[in-house]
Amino acid sequence: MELAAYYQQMCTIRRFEEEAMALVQSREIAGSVHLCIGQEAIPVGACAALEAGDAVIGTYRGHGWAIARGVPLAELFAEMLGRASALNAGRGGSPYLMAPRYGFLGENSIVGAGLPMAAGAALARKLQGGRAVAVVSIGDGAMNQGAVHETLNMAAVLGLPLLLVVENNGYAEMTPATALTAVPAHERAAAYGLRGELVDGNDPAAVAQAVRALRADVLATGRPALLEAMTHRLVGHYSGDAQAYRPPGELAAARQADPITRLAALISETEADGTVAAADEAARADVLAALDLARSVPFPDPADATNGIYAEELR
Amino acid sequence: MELAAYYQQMCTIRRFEEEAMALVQSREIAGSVHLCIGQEAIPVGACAALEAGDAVIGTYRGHGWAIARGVPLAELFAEMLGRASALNAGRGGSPYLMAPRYGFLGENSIVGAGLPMAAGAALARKLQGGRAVAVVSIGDGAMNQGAVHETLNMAAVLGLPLLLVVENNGYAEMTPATALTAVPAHERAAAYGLRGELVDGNDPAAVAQAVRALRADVLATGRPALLEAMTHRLVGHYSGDAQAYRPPGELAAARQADPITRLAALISETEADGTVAAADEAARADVLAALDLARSVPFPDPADATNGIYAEELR
Amino acid sequence: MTATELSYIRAVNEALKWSLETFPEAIVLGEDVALPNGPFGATKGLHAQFGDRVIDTPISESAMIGTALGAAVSGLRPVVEIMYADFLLVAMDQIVNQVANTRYVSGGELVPRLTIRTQQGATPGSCAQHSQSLEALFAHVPGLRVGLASDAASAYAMLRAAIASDDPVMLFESRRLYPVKGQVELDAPVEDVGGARAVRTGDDITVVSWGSAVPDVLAARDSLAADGVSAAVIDLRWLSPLDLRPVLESVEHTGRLAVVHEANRTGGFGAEVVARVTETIGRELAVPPVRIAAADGRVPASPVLSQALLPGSGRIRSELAALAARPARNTRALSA
Amino acid sequence: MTATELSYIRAVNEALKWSLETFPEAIVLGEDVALPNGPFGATKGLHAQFGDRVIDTPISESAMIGTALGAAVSGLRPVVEIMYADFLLVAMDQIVNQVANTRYVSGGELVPRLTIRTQQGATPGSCAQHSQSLEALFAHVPGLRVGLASDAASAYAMLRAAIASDDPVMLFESRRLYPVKGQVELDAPVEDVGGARAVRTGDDITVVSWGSAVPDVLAARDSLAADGVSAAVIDLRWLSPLDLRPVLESVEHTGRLAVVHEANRTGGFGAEVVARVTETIGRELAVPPVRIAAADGRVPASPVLSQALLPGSGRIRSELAALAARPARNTRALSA
Ligand SMILES: Cc1ncc(C[n+]2csc(CCOP(=O)(O)OP(=O)(O)O)c2C)c(N)n1
Ligand SMILES: Cc1ncc(C[n+]2csc(CCOP(=O)(O)OP(=O)(O)O)c2C)c(N)n1
Ligand SMILES: [Mg+2]
Ligand SMILES: [Mg+2]
Repeated sequence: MELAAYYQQMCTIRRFEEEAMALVQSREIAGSVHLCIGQEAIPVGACAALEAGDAVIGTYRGHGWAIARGVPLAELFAEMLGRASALNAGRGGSPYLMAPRYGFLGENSIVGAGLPMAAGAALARKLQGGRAVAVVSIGDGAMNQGAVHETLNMAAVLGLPLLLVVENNGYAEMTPATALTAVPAHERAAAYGLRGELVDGNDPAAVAQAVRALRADVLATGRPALLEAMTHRLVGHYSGDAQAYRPPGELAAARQADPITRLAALISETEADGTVAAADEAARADVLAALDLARSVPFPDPADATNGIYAEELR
Repeated sequence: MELAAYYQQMCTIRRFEEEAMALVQSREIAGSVHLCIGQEAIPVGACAALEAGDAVIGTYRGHGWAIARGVPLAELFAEMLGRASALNAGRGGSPYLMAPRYGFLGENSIVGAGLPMAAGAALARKLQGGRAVAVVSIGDGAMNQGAVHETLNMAAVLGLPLLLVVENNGYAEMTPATALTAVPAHERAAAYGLRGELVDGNDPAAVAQAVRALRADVLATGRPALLEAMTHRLVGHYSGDAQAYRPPGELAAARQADPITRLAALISETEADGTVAAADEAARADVLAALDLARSVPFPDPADATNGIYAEELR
Repeated sequence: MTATELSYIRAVNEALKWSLETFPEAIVLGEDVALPNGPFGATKGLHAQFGDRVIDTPISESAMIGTALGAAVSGLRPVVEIMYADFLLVAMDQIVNQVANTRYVSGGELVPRLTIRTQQGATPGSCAQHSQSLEALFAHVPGLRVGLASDAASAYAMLRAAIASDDPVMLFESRRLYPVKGQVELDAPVEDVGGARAVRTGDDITVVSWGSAVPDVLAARDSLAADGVSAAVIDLRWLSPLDLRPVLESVEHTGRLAVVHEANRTGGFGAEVVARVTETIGRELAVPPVRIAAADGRVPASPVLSQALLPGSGRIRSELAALAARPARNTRALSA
Repeated sequence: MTATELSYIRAVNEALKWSLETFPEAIVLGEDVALPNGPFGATKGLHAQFGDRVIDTPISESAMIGTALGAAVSGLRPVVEIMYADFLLVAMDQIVNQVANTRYVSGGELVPRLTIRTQQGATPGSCAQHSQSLEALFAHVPGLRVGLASDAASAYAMLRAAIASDDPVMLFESRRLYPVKGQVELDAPVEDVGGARAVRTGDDITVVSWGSAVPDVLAARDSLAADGVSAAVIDLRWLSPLDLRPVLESVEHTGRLAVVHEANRTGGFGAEVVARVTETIGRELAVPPVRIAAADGRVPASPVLSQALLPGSGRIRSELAALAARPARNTRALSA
């Protein structure tokens, strides 16, 4: 993928997230959302290295992964607006939406809980003899959930084609990662005999390269792998978080490393003037058009609230 | 502690366990028991290095730890016989007995689940300003439970005086450890920034030395530590396990390393003839006397079956 | 169709074998299920016959159930063995927050086609952490199917139904009943998930039960019959979906209801049965319904104590006799 | 005694502060509870005042609850915050297999003197993994105390009672009610754990409720009163220990019972209340009891859908009106 293409996607995610924030503030989205502003390069870089048959699982901070996986913006917006979206008809919402048709098995709003499911997706791909992997993203804080440990060990002994991407944004909610996690994620890989790598999560090309290499390695060796991507959360944990807990200067420094600004600068070095501005504009237009479309999706029928809990409604 | 004293305790545990096995076979003990035959040097060595104020937690394979902690044999037998024992009045039984008066918070029959509780005992000891630690024993297979991971990380970041002893007897029930655990326990310590050591679990003096050193280290540094003790289970996982799954020769080789035979040989090199035989005889006599005593303990009153579930019986 | 005599555990084994033969996408996973042939023998011979489709896992129940879910939504048909129901508790998030939500939230695009088998209940000497009867916790969770077989025939039929189903099904087998033999029709058609069974007809009282309590209820019933009390017995089999029809029909006839389960009383599924019957046909009850269940307590290891706690056929018999003997409310007496 | 106006969440905060002041052995632990002052502000100012006795933990709920247990039996008095009740499910083993057993098995030598606070329920947009009402799962577990406060006064009183108690207590607060203000007597005597409250008297029907559903019930009651229906309302507050006395007294008077809760219907604690009332004074019921609860489903994120699922004051009102209007059974009519 070319830098310009990364840029286009990252901009789209950024604009999407900004619009989502506005929709929460105007109460058009009910409740709160968790934005990936500052972390866009990770899903964009990672998904550039994946194939259609790969399974991807994210967290509640997963809009970027859905977009990078190709889920239409309008469907995402509609789902978040509580409409009868083509994704989950309003059942999932911002933190728990699923789009399997796009190779995105879904978000998960229980910290770390997507990993076991990803191992299962990997097991199926292995038994089906395919050349596909399962990729799951979790946060730095999630590394301390029991299910994560259980799954990494089990995936190692069963030899599953599983790639864990840990997005280390320095915080778990309002507490710094360093206060919660004894050892960084990529160093923990050794505890399972796995390859663990570290990458600059604000550089989409570097992420893509690392994911491509680990994906190949996972398929070649039959062993899972772990990639820790360093990044910053440039906004609150959720839409209502004022971030009073961040030490002075920290956010300003993080903004210096904003992956979008950085990539824009890089592109401007080589590309024609206006390339970046055109991409920005295209992203904005796409997002606004998608939002318009989403707003035209009707609300779900309340009579459907308990439909489809079981395969056959036997009662 | 002198070798002869280790020997005496180890013999006592062995005789106790053999008697327990006979009691299961004669159905005087209801259900099954999990014996530590072959692993006696670990509790004996470890407890020799502990103080009265330390908290000890074991597993369902915990008779040896209870005995090494000084719990009277007769009380243990009585509990296992379902009598109104002074320990738990028949409520705990072989796999889940508790003897806090002896610094033995108890066994636990959920794999790995004693570790969080041990961390709490360590936290209390730390906040109470004492110079005491909490020691918890689990098996090699238990290393793959989520709660174990969560607790090791939490104890590390909170700086708790906790020592985890992993008794690696090569098996989790009927499956070899190597098929289940990607990396040996002592190497996993690094994933939590902890000191992890390996010791010959069939050598009580070595275990005592390692535990003494780690205990001092834990108190000095305020960081937990992990000790993996290599040993063999010389009997089935539980009393009814015929061990058909063990490869030919494996058990015979393990018996060569029987810690009791080994220690007897060592003692015979230096001590007077008959020392070992006298210890054997004393152990046998103690165990039989304790069993006699236990048999005189009455059965619990069925009317007490639901007493003491709450502090005050409000209903 | 010919019936074969099999123990409960052998019936489970046959159902698993049938599943692996019938569904190429079926897999079995759990602790000690492959090479060691299963802690209770449920998976005996399966690894030898089906190889890598039968998988020994680490002692990691959360990973196990989540893996089954991920495999299921990717086209496999996993059957997970959880050694004791008590160990489900280390994997509750995966069962309740993950498995139960998947179909509904995905609008049926992800199909959590998986079966979780476990066994439960107290046996002499089993401790408080290996003795609980936990079905009520799961019957409260929409999205899960929950069943309990009380004999070899049901063990076989219900497990085949569960594995063939597209829903996540939890089956609570009874360790106590594993050795008990019964007639099993191995080549019967595959049932759907759901369906209670009226195992005895009767005119005086209606007794509803499931799982390990059913044999005790049947023993109590036979003993009562000698005293001239005629008890209808309904084996509920499935708590979800709940088939209340035979219960309502029988209660309309007898006017007296008892529900018997091994789980402790408060918050047990017996409360749901009593509530539903009362809401639906409360006016038909001649006397208040009764629940016969374990006392609210932790299960002690000593058999002397656990026997005092658990409902046994003796206690069931005397409580049923009392129910049958209780004078009907004035009003029913008047209307009779 | 003077009352202070406080929001529900501030009442919780005051009770925590009182505990840390009153019991030197009390500690508070949970995610983001110390330096960040708590995800919902329940622990605001506590770390500043009490330092290391207020502890930020990793996202490791099993470790957290087990640590609280170990600390409790070693002499501390821990109060754990679990951010959402849904997350209790990752720590169920520690709660059910460990905490609930400890006192009984140890014969009271180990005292699991700990409190687990959490909050639950659906709010607009909250997803299926952050919306469940799970009290019934824990009310089925002997050894645990379970309470749900429906207003600021109870939030304060019940949390103080819990922390002062020697039993393990689980409190399910209501996120939806956190901002709601009420009068709180900060220096009232510390209550014991247990005790329902008759919050409204009435002659026609008896409505039993708890937690987040109580304000909706009260709104429905006021609206019904305008139509001449007089409903007694009992806030159960504690499911364990269960104080059924005021319920039985009221039902003896009204002959009509409704139970209202936010948790889904099947297997909810409403079934237990209906079962107990029916077993005890079933003959006094003029009409069958009703349960008003969330439909059996997963909680959808879209408010349009979740409103259809959950009991709101509108649905509660119409179901209560129907209950009041239902003709009494012949027989009671006869005996009246
Ligand atoms: C089991 C569980 N515990 C707690 C939470 C509440 N929670 C939601 S996000 C979060 C922080 C997660 O931090 P991290 O894993 O670093 O991911 P990030 O939010 O930074 O992307 C917490 C504690 C949860 N969702 N699930
Ligand atoms: C959570 C849980 N899962 C499964 C079991 C069943 N089980 C009891 S002992 C055991 C094997 C444990 O192996 P290891 O930790 O090596 O200890 P060992 O028995 O060898 O001493 C298993 C799987 C359990 N008790 N708890
Ligand atoms: Mg983070
Ligand atoms: Mg072992």
